[in-house]
Amino acid sequence: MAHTVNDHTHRQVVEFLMHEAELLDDRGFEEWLEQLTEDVVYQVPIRDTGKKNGDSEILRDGAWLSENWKSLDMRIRRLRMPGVVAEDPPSRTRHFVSNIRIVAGGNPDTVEVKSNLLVYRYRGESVHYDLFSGERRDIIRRVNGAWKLARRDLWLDQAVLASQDISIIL
Amino acid sequence: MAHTVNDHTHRQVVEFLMHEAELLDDRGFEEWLEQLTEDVVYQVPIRDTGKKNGDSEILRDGAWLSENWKSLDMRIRRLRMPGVVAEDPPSRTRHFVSNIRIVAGGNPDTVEVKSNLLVYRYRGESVHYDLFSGERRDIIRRVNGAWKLARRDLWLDQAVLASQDISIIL
Amino acid sequence: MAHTVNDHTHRQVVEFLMHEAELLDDRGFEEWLEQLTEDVVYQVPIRDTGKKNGDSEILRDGAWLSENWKSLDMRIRRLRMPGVVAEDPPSRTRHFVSNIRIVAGGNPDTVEVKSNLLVYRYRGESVHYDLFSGERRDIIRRVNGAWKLARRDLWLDQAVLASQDISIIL
Amino acid sequence: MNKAEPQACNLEPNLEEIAKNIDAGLLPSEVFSNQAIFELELDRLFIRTWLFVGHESEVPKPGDYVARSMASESVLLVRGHDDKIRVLINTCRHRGNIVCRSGQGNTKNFECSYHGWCYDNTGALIGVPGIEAYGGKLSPDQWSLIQAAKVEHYNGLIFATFNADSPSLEDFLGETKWYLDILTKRSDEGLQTLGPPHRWVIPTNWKLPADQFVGDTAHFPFTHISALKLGTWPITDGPPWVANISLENGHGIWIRGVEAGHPVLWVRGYPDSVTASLKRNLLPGQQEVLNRATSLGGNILPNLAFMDLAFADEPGASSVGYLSLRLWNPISVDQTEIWSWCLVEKDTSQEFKEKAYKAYLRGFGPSGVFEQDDVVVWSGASQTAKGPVSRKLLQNISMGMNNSELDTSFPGPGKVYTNKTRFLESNLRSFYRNWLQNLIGGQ
Amino acid sequence: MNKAEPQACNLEPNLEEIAKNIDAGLLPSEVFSNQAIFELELDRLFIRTWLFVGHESEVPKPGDYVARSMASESVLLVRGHDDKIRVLINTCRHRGNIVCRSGQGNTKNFECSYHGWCYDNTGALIGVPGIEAYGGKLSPDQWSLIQAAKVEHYNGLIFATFNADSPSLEDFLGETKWYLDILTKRSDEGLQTLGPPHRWVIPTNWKLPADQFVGDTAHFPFTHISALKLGTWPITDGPPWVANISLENGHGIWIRGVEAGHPVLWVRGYPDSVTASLKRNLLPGQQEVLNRATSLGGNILPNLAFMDLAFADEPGASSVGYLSLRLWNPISVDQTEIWSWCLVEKDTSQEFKEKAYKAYLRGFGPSGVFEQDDVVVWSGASQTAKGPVSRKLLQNISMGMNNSELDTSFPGPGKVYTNKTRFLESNLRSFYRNWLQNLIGGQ
Amino acid sequence: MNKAEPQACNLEPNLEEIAKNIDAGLLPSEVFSNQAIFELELDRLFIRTWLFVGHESEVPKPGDYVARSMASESVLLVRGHDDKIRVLINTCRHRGNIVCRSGQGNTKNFECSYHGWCYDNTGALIGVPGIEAYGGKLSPDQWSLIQAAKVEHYNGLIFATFNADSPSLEDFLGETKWYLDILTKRSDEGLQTLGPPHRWVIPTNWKLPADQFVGDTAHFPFTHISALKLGTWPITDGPPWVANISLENGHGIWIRGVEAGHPVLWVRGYPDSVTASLKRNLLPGQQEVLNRATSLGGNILPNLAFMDLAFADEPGASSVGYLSLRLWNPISVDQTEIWSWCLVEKDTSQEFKEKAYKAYLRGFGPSGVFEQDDVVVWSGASQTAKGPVSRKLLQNISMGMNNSELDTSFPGPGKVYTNKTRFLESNLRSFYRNWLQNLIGGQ
Ligand code: FES
Ligand code: FES
Ligand code: FES
Ligand SMILES: [Fe+3]
Ligand SMILES: [Fe+3]
Ligand SMILES: [Fe+3]
Repeated sequence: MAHTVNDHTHRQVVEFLMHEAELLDDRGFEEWLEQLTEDVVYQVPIRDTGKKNGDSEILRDGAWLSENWKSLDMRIRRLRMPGVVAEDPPSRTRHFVSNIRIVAGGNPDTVEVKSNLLVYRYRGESVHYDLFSGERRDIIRRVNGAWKLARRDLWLDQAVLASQDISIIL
Repeated sequence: MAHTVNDHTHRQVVEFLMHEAELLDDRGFEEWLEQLTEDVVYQVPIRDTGKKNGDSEILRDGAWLSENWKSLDMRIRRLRMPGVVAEDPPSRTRHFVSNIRIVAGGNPDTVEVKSNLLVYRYRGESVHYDLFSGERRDIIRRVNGAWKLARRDLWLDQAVLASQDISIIL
Repeated sequence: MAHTVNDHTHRQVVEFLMHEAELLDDRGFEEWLEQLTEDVVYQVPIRDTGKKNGDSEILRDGAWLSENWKSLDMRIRRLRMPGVVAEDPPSRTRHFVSNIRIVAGGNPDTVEVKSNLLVYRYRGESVHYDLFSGERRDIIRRVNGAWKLARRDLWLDQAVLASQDISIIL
Repeated sequence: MNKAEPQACNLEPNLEEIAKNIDAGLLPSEVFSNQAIFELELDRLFIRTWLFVGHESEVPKPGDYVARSMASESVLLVRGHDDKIRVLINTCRHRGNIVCRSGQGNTKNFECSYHGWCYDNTGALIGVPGIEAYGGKLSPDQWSLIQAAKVEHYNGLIFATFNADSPSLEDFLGETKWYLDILTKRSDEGLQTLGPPHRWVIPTNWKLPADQFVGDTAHFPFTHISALKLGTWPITDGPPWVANISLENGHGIWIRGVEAGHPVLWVRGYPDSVTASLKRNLLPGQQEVLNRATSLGGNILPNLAFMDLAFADEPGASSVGYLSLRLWNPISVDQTEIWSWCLVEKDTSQEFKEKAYKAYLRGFGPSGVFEQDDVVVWSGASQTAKGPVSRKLLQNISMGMNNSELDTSFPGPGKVYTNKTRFLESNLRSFYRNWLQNLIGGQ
Repeated sequence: MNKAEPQACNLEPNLEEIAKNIDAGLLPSEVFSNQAIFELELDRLFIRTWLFVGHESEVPKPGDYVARSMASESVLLVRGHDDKIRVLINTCRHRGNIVCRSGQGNTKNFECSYHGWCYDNTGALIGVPGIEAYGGKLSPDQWSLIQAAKVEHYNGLIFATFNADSPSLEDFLGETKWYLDILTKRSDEGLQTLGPPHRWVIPTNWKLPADQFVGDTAHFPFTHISALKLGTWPITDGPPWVANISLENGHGIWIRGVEAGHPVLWVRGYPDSVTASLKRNLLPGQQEVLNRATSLGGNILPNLAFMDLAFADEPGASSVGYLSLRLWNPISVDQTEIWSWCLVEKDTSQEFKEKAYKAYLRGFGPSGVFEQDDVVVWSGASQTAKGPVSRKLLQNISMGMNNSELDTSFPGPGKVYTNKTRFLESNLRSFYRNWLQNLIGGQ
Repeated sequence: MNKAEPQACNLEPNLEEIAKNIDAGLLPSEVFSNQAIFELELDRLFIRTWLFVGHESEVPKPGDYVARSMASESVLLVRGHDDKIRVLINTCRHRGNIVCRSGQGNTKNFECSYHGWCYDNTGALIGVPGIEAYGGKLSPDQWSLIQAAKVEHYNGLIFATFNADSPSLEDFLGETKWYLDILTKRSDEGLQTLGPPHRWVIPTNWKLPADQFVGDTAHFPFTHISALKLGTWPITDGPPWVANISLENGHGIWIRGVEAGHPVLWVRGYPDSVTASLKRNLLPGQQEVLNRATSLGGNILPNLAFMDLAFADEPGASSVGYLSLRLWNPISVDQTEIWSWCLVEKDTSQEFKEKAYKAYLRGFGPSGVFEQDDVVVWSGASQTAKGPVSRKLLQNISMGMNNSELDTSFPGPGKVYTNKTRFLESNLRSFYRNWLQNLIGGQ
């Protein structure tokens, strides 16, 4: 329970996460991309239902998403194209980020931070919505004075996806 | 990402939002009303499903709620009356406020703050519950040393309301 | 709205709650148990649907859970046993803790803290999930320099449980 | 989520027996929960009769469209490039994809996202990628979007029907036109909608809200006891007077107001231009109605309800007159989507409009203090109708059956029921009789 | 949310064939998933027979009421101003609104929120606003709340039925009364409920929990293997003895305990007053049962299950005796709402009561370590019964059919099946035979 | 949550009329929304024919198992201790509990958590606690887990059927084998799955994705217009060529590629070992297909779809060849669970495999930029098919019916339809004709 980072850094990290989530919900995708390092790794692993008690999942070599800067850029460019069937009209998303835990600060310019993520996604004109729940394990790095997301592992809590797709950025 | 308000004000604003949400969930409506400025503006706009990519909504001249102090007071007085069919027995609500972002502090006595809101509402004796998701864009003003809510715009994420009514205060 | 605890304690309390929730979601149950005082009281009261307006619940002499250290230890030992039908494969939980309000700090070693809790629980291989919503009213005590949970009252918002059981720790 | 509620029942309905009961002022509860009756309603009533789809002011310019639902068939209300208003079924003729997923907009063409078939804003199929692949056997004019068989409007209220053999809209409305004139012809400039319609889904069979709007004035002081105390309902002089006016084809109008001779038009706070134009545009009898009704509502069987009233936006403030329209979209036997509009005369001031919109929102929108209470009673009745015992019970709709007079001095058409107690259900009986006639006649 | 699960099947059930299978110790899986069977159960079993609704101690004073559900018909269990207990259907006779939305309370009257009809706490219609509007044709006594045809109690356990032609409650319970006496007459002061009932909804057909409670002692060491290791189950001496006691009308009792001569009453930790009163109030044979049963459970067809047992609140702590009641409320073919109560003798100490309530909560409440495991197996079996192949399979309920003795030396009534293996399903066969008789007989 | 959508319709389907329409290139929308048709599909098609269940490489070692679903019947694909692969229904023969709740693993035995019946990994019942209680009348060999009647594999693709009278898998696949060889025999070492299958549930009738995979090449440039612009689709020379190859038993293959003589094998980026082995293992005609197809897909009626293609993991990166398999698991008339696998040749490099997996994920996994768009059109068409008017419409599947040639010079079996426009629906007609034959023939 020791303070691993000072209050100033702590607040900066929290504000970084809030800002980044806001950009996604406001559809400021290009600016969101600027919050990532060029060598960013973005993974959403599959968690399978194992038998052994104590093992709530077996992470095999699969993923829901396995992205880098180029592939995220590709997805975002697509979101701006006319005729992007999956997102026209676009989803409305709300990223609820809570339980922020800054877990390491060995290098003053690199911070490991975990958070819980609940995403509400609404689309079209029904009364249906999707919820995505999981834990984010991020690495945030200071690049030229600005914090950037260098790595994100999102552990979704579902084994079978309760959504018709992942056409949004989680 | 600059600190737009100092830590002290930051904490005060957060505590204001927490307190205000607690009053709603504890049904302390009259005390909640005291947290508002007399000229409070409280809006819940309608977001419609537009065709154009990049436009996740077209905000036309409609609203789910468009309130001022008097109309909120009217609603609250009603909630206390016997025979208020919609809220007898009363809903239980839980306001989950997260992603607090203090966006401006030009005037030291006025703060703009955004937050994400998830409201869980349970009523009666079924297993059904409602979820409301959206973003709050608040203006908080210091009046005689106490912070008060001067304006709230709640951007709900739904186009068709997934609830039989809005009989609670969101 | 006075600051009832200093920033340092405030942050410690928040981090305590985050850490404790993380232990539950990571299935670090034994370590979680170490976060409790030996005389811990853990209650989840039943809220019933009363007629009187203004009374959103009548808390009678019932509970969903009424636990002490020994009974929690018993539950946790069971979760580790082979053949624990209810949790094999285990649930995946996500504790979303928000709206943290530190309500009293008379005794510097005892803090009362309220928070809102949303628990997402996923199990097996369906697309179904459970949500539990409620308010926690905790008492946290400093024991030999470390904060421990001395009492928790979780006010669930449901009258009829919208889940087939409570086999997890909320 | 699971619902700890009983399910809909599936008994084979005995329509003749229901008819006899209605004649006796009794209504079997199962009409609100029987799945077979719900399916009959879709097949024999909704897709054969006129359904309300929107207001002219929602599609003012060529190319304007709004997405609507006709008995849960998704349709587009479009003003074509020829300035003609059509209702197009939002289903691609090729493989059935949804043609347009936007709630509203302005467009020349609708292009299907599956294989690119392209329809213009009159529904005509104007582009088929790879049309040569059909070897000349595909006539685009046979594969245009399906249109409602007829689309007609009455003073701006647009209705459509899938039934080419239906009577004209004017014949369908019949006597009701006289009353609709009162609501729609007050101004030379006509009405305009304020904002987009509100949409929400409530757990009730569609007939419970419909029968309340057709004539249930009796619930007002009970369901709305708290809302009535808030000081937004205008206070008028004059002896109270309430009527149920049963009209042709199951339609009905109710009036809450005063006896003749105590004019209440002032509560509507109209600007001079409207006060002047309504004198020109309305018959003396119609003006009398406006002068007697603080509120006037009704239901046009099946899916359009309306309420025209004077209401204040805040306690103690002055009241303004507005028209609220309601569309009942049956989703399932126990789910109904509501679409709700607020309309005012175009030539009122911006301030009047804002006041009217707030009065509507706070009173009868989905967050309105009156509306909230109604949903609870509708959903309550819809839920009990599923109970294994309750679904076999007969409800009582005989109020006023043996104690009401026909007010023959009333200037408007229809059977004008009134009585001293002001408790009436005359219109409900007429509504259900006609509703059943549709179900039986459609056999 | 979508469920990645198959749907209920709709095959027309062949009841005669099911009967033959049951006689052969076989049970078609589709009894747990066939929609037509579920509807027959409601019509021919649930609304014709006695259903448990609550315990006398829940409505101690005139005007007290609790909301209950009889086969998903919402009812009110009320003690009227005349001190008589009634069961009123919670459906307004006027237009079907829910009369009372509160879970419990004390009231003189129930006033409907739709049009103000007012019923007193005996269900009598005592107020109809605007009754003059009926012209004298509305007789309030014909429009009172519908009551259950009969409400009777046995030692405080209240049952009701919608069937006026049903046998008396005493006849319905028959042989089971002898065993219920053991649970309900131990104290001169009777039982009291601790807290309100727990309510939760589980994804299972109602018969799976019911058939487990009627006699499935065999699952105990497997489903509950982990819970049994926790040290809360009392340890007794004496050779283990297990029985299935099949009783009239499909009811059944099981006992897990010891052979005669090794008294285990002490595990219940009763105060002296109870130890003394049970000697006075129970027959010697009934006392013998208490002295042999560490736990005793059963099911009264269809909706009441019970378990009377000694259990510790913490590992290693001393055990206390309590009675747990379960009500199965069928919501749909694959959803059941459970209502669960904990009862103890009134004249136990506060400490005993608290200990008993915690023992109940931690063992058999919705968070109980035994209960949790049962829900998993019930929902598992309910889910496989929907599979397109599995729903045509026959389950095996022949355990003990060809190897069990009737224990004729046992002091209680009924067919007392026991065997050396202590594996028995005798009561399940009797339960299903009787269940089917209701479905066939009701034709 | 409520869904503001119409419900499935229940009209009695007229199969003969549907047959006539299909022959005329017309398809009634109700085949996607009619509940009775869905139930026929389960009974007459899915549980009588061969269903895909997985790939050999998923259960490499004795005791390995994965949980699967055959038409929403939960099954286990197990390699027994005898190294034989079986498909066991995951339903305990005793009382129907789910035997194994794990998604995959390795085990000697499956022990039921209800009463401890124990089955070995061949499904044999090897332990019944208290078996003496059956008095010798329970033969364990009659109460083993139910197995699929037949389990066969074709080059590692494992299929199973519940129908003992079905033709052999080889006969069922028929002409399709020639094409499957191309996908499965390129390497001497065979294919391997990368990661576990993706599973997600989409709101569509299962036939909409199936018919797209069987031959709907026409949607590509429209539905996927944005994804095609991203620079991940390989660019090749040569005149474009598209074919629909209709095969026995309703199966079908489509090819998007180039005319003969412009080899495109290089786009798959195979290592030398694969390039060499495919020359040895494939017939010249099969090699020609690989050299002409940048992508090749198909559907094996009913539940297996596949797509074999070259795709880049990033814009502008080099492309790699992989095989994607899709299993359609019908949950309800309007819900389908998708299972999706990515496979590559075992003897490709780790880097190749990672590239292939990313290419799959970003293109055709549940988050893939192509996949996302398809779900929207499938769910759109499934939703309109419920509309009270739309469900009575005829869709048009006549594309190419009157303008396509049989390419008799093509080296592979089946009817190879092609035309200059490259717009074809030949396979859809063959798919639906065969689908209907199953429904009719099964009567
Ligand atoms: S479905 Fe619209 S173009 Fe094919
Ligand atoms: S429904 Fe109860 S008074 Fe009318
Ligand atoms: S259900 Fe499997 S052992 Fe009884
Ligand atoms: Fe009303
Ligand atoms: Fe059990
Ligand atoms: Fe596609």
